[in-house]
Amino acid sequence: MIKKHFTEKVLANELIAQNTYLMRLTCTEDFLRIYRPGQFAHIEIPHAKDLLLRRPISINYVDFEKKEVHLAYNAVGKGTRLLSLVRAGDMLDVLMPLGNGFQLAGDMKRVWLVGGGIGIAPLKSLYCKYPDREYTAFLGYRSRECVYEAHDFELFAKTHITTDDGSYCIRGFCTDVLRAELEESGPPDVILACGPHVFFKSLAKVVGEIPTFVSLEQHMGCGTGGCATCVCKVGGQYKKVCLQGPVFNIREVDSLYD
Amino acid sequence: MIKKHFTEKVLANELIAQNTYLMRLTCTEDFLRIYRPGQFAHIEIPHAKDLLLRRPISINYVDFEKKEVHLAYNAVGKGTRLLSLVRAGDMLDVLMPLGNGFQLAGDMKRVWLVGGGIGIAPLKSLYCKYPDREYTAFLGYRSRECVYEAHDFELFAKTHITTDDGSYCIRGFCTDVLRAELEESGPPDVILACGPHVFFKSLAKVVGEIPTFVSLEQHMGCGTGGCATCVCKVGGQYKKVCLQGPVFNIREVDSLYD
Amino acid sequence: MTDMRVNIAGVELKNPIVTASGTFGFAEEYALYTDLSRLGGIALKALTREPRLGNPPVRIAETASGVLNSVGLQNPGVDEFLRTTWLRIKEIDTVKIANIAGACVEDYIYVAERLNDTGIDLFEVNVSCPNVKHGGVNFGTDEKTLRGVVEEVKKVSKKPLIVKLTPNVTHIADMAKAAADGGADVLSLINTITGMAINAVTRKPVLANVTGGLSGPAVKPVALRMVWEVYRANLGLPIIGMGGIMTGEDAAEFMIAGADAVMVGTATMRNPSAAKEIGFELEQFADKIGLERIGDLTGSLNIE
Amino acid sequence: MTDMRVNIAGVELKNPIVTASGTFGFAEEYALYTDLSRLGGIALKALTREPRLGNPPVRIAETASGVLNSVGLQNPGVDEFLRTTWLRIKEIDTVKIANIAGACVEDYIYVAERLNDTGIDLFEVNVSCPNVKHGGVNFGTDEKTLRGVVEEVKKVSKKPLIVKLTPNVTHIADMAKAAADGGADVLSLINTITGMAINAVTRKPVLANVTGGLSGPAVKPVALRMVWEVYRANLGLPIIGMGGIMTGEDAAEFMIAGADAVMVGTATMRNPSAAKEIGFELEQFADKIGLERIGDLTGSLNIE
Ligand SMILES: Cc1cc2nc3c(=O)[nH]c(=O)nc-3n(C[C@H](O)[C@H](O)[C@H](O)COP(=O)(O)OP(=O)(O)OC[C@H]3O[C@@H](n4cnc5c(N)ncnc54)[C@H](O)[C@@H]3O)c2cc1C
Ligand SMILES: Cc1cc2nc3c(=O)[nH]c(=O)nc-3n(C[C@H](O)[C@H](O)[C@H](O)COP(=O)(O)OP(=O)(O)OC[C@H]3O[C@@H](n4cnc5c(N)ncnc54)[C@H](O)[C@@H]3O)c2cc1C
Ligand SMILES: Cc1cc2nc3c(=O)[nH]c(=O)nc-3n(C[C@H](O)[C@H](O)[C@H](O)COP(=O)(O)O)c2cc1C
Ligand SMILES: Cc1cc2nc3c(=O)[nH]c(=O)nc-3n(C[C@H](O)[C@H](O)[C@H](O)COP(=O)(O)O)c2cc1C
Ligand code: FES
Ligand code: FES
Repeated sequence: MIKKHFTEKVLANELIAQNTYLMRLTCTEDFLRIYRPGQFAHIEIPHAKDLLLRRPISINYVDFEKKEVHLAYNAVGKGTRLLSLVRAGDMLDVLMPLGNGFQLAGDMKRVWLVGGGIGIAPLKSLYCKYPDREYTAFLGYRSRECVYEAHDFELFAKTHITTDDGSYCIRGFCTDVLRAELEESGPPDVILACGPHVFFKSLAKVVGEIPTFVSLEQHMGCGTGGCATCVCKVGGQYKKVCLQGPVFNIREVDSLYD
Repeated sequence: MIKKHFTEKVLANELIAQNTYLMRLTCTEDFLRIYRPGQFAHIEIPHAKDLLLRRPISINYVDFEKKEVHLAYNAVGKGTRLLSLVRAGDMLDVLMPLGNGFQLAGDMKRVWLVGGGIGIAPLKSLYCKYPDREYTAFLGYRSRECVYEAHDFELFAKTHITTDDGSYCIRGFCTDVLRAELEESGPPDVILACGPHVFFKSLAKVVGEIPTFVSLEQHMGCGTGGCATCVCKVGGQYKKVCLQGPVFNIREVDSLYD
Repeated sequence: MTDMRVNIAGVELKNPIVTASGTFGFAEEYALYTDLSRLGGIALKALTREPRLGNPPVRIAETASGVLNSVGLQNPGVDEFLRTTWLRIKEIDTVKIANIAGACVEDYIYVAERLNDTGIDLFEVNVSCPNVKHGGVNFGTDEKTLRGVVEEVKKVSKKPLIVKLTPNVTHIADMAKAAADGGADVLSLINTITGMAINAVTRKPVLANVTGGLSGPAVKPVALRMVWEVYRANLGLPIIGMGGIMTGEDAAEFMIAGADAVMVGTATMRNPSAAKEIGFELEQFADKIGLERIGDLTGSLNIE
Repeated sequence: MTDMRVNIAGVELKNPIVTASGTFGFAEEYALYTDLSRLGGIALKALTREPRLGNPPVRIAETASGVLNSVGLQNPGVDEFLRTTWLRIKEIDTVKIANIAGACVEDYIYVAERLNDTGIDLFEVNVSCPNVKHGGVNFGTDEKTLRGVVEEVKKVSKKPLIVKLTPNVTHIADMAKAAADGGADVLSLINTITGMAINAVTRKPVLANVTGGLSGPAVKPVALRMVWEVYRANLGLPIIGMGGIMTGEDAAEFMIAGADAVMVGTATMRNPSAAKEIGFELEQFADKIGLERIGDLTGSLNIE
């Protein structure tokens, strides 16, 4: 039986940009064997008995040698704010890896990664599993203070950075840069994207026939397929984001085309 | 306006006997001015939002020079177990001092202190306010492992120690020793007592006409007289332990005489 | 700066935060902990015709994010109250609400009449009591009984009448309508939900009374839903919402659901100055979103 | 060693811990996380005659020590279930309970008949659904309607019938009696309490459906009280208790209040192996107090 329910030790939990934290956790061999980029961890908020639900956080990076899982997250509400107070040495109850994740067929060589805000986090993990592709990254941040991990992308991808207010690199939305790049260098084999809903909406208008996969968010209960609360409408059906997602073919996500 | 609602710093929180902790807290001048022995602190359990009620803990000792309040408590349930995890440097939200406390008239010279188990804790505080009396202490513990602060009493009182199982000093109940002492050396001016209900019941049988005051426990809400939940029947009326108590004349406590 | 005043049946409150009956004693207990004049209002502990001993202890139990109580309306009776406590508190500079309870209609009437010519601003009729004349059926769980008691009390009252609804019913909006039909000027809700706690080791109930009333954040979702249901019933009466309010944002949620004012109960047990602080938080919240009048929040739930 | 087996209407459970409907999918999702054969039983997700899309998201909200959900009975329909999922789960070595829902009596009957000749051990009739034929009144909040639907389903059922009561009623014991009169073999309670969550900043409900069902530790005191009220009504039917059970001690409390078995719902959302662990904890608790049979706990509340 593959185990997905672990108690892991926090190795570090640090502020890396405005309100953005990077947490490093130990992980098991079991985890490393089955992990796929785009999967997520479902984390119990420690010591907060009044908060019953776990919090889903995408896996940002996996260090296979050190056996570490990295998570990048924004402290936005009760749970993630408490998470940001966790210290190195504390233990966390985690379900991982969950969800389908991104899958790259062998012939998908030219890969474009498109991320907005905290949605940039899961895209970095592509490289740890598929180091042999030709990556271009389009990263959109709100402003200079919010920029995180941009340099990491530059190490393996041709990286375009935008900020909404122009306080760092290009002013504007990364989907605009993507559109320009499409015209200039032609379509990639695949686009993988993560970000807020409005970001997906503009992406949907641009990608045309290019195979494009998006990682969706939804308020979740169990994370394990049991409660049917985490649905998004995909192909006319309410699909479970935790089990059948979070990654879906953009063209099947109904809410992006109405 | 006298303030009774404080945020105080924990100076120490250490195991001093089996399941028994001693917590030292900072306190204010305001507190020192009005404090009376037998009063209690009403403590918010930190970080536990699911536990809405404060926990009442008697004040064990007040160090007027160092401006410290000491609390001795057993970790018995959810709240006190969490309290035992608090570390030096943490802050606590405390209402204190609450309740009427023990009052010693000037002519009460010979004072007997009778405590059972964790009920011993508040009795030690008599000495910090009334150092000029002639004290005899009757302290009953469950067993050797549970003995705490006995030596402190020995510094200011003639001290009789019993354990239920005889594993330390006299085997038996401290009320039996008290009865013997009564016969031997005659009645004191006043008896002040704290302990479980059965302990008060046997005490009630022994004290006769001696002025005797007991500190009662009751499940509490506000601690400030507002909710009327913390009552015990005293003189046919339900009196508020938090405001009209916790100290009552033993002869008025109805439940000890039925 | 948001105008924090609200008007409840002709009575102006400085702000919408009122302390809930039974959790704030007769107010004087709190003079030490909070500035009473900063409160929108104070609902006093329930008063009955005769003095009431109340239930035996244990009267309180802690549950997950909630509290059970079984005080049982302990109070000195309205006459003794008027002779003593009232004289000490009548000058407090805030709106004063008398919570009226009874075991039969005549009891309610007696208490209302005794309080008619005092400086009490509003009456709150507590209908969560069993009606001894009608087989112990709760006044507040049967439409006809509820309407009846409200009608009778309304006849004699010289003050606007708040009717406090119990949540232990199938259709809260029907009960609200019954109270409105009986002549209620204001509706307040929710009172506590009947619950119980058991000590598995002793196999005994924690409360001597076996069951008690649940309050606190645990009940907030139920309370919000009921306030919204009553608001949507469009009865034209102001609503005072309560149940688990611990923060200014909680208070705002009740107003958005339809409340004109709110009451703060259990929060006071944790923090004696909770009501005042919640008032400040609500004001801050309102300022931040640039509200002109706090009342603009009332019923502003956007359900598309 | 305590004998952990309990008998519910002739069906033997290995232990009293059953997963609650709607929180354990169709069980197969949990094979990865827990040893399904250690469970006393499994209540499957609600099944309806036709496939149901369910409510739009957001479908879940967190409240203080509670959870609101508005799944809306999403399921593939009983026929599709029998063709696919059932084939994969029918060999699971534990008692299997089908939760049956519908919008009219005929819907319930259809589902029951389709499941009659399968290896399903018990039917659980979910009456918390609005009855479309009778103006949307909830099947479970009106005594006559409840009795009616139970009678009709009982007529066609070849399996013992559990009727799952909704807590959104004034008198739970009256509803229990109506179900018993209709022919229920077992009563289970409580389903969720209707509640609501509001985002004060956006002024929108958190759930797309506006209201949802509250579950989790927040409701435990209400659930315990209702189980006890139904137990005291002396209807002679076994009771399955639930509502906020997170630990073995919680389970023991429900049994002490009168339950013969319990269900674990929300706890599974936090910990996928909660039901199994709660079973172990209950066993430990029973061993420690030297119980011969776990059933000896049932109704053992000592109220003097
Ligand atoms: C598959 C997936 C991957 C995610 N990956 C990341 C990531 O890598 N980094 C990151 O910062 N965030 C990520 N999120 C969003 C993150 O889960 C939410 O920000 C977080 O749950 C908010 O919790 P909170 O306690 O701070 O907020 P609260 O407001 O206290 O949350 C209350 C409830 O709402 C839920 N909720 C609130 N906002 C969201 C949301 N946007 N999505 C899902 N549930 C929500 C919470 O889980 C909780 O149940 C991801 C979400 C999903 C579904
Ligand atoms: C005036 C007063 C002074 C006290 N002084 C001391 C002291 O100096 N040292 C000490 O160890 N204990 C003292 N106690 C008892 C102490 O308050 C309880 O042991 C403690 O509240 C238990 O909390 P818990 O979270 O561990 O237990 P839980 O079982 O989690 O408590 C649940 C609820 O029950 C209440 N409760 C449980 N047991 C008691 C009890 N015996 N008395 C009152 N409330 C109870 C809790 O306050 C809480 O509201 C005193 C009690 C009172 C009333
Ligand atoms: C200890 C206590 C005593 C109460 N006494 C009364 C009362 O006398 N009259 C009344 O109408 N409501 C009474 N209530 C109910 C509260 O006024 C309020 O309706 C309920 O607690 C919900 O609000 P909360 O969650 O903010 O406490 C009491 C509640 C508590 C906790
Ligand atoms: C996400 C979710 C879905 C549910 N779906 C159903 C259902 O389909 N049928 C049903 O009878 N009860 C359903 N319930 C109610 C539970 O079975 C149970 O009665 C309730 O949650 C109380 O138990 P708990 O507090 O242990 O969760 C659901 C509850 C939750 C949380
Ligand atoms: S979160 Fe429970 S099914 Fe996805
Ligand atoms: S605890 Fe509230 S009156 Fe004593």
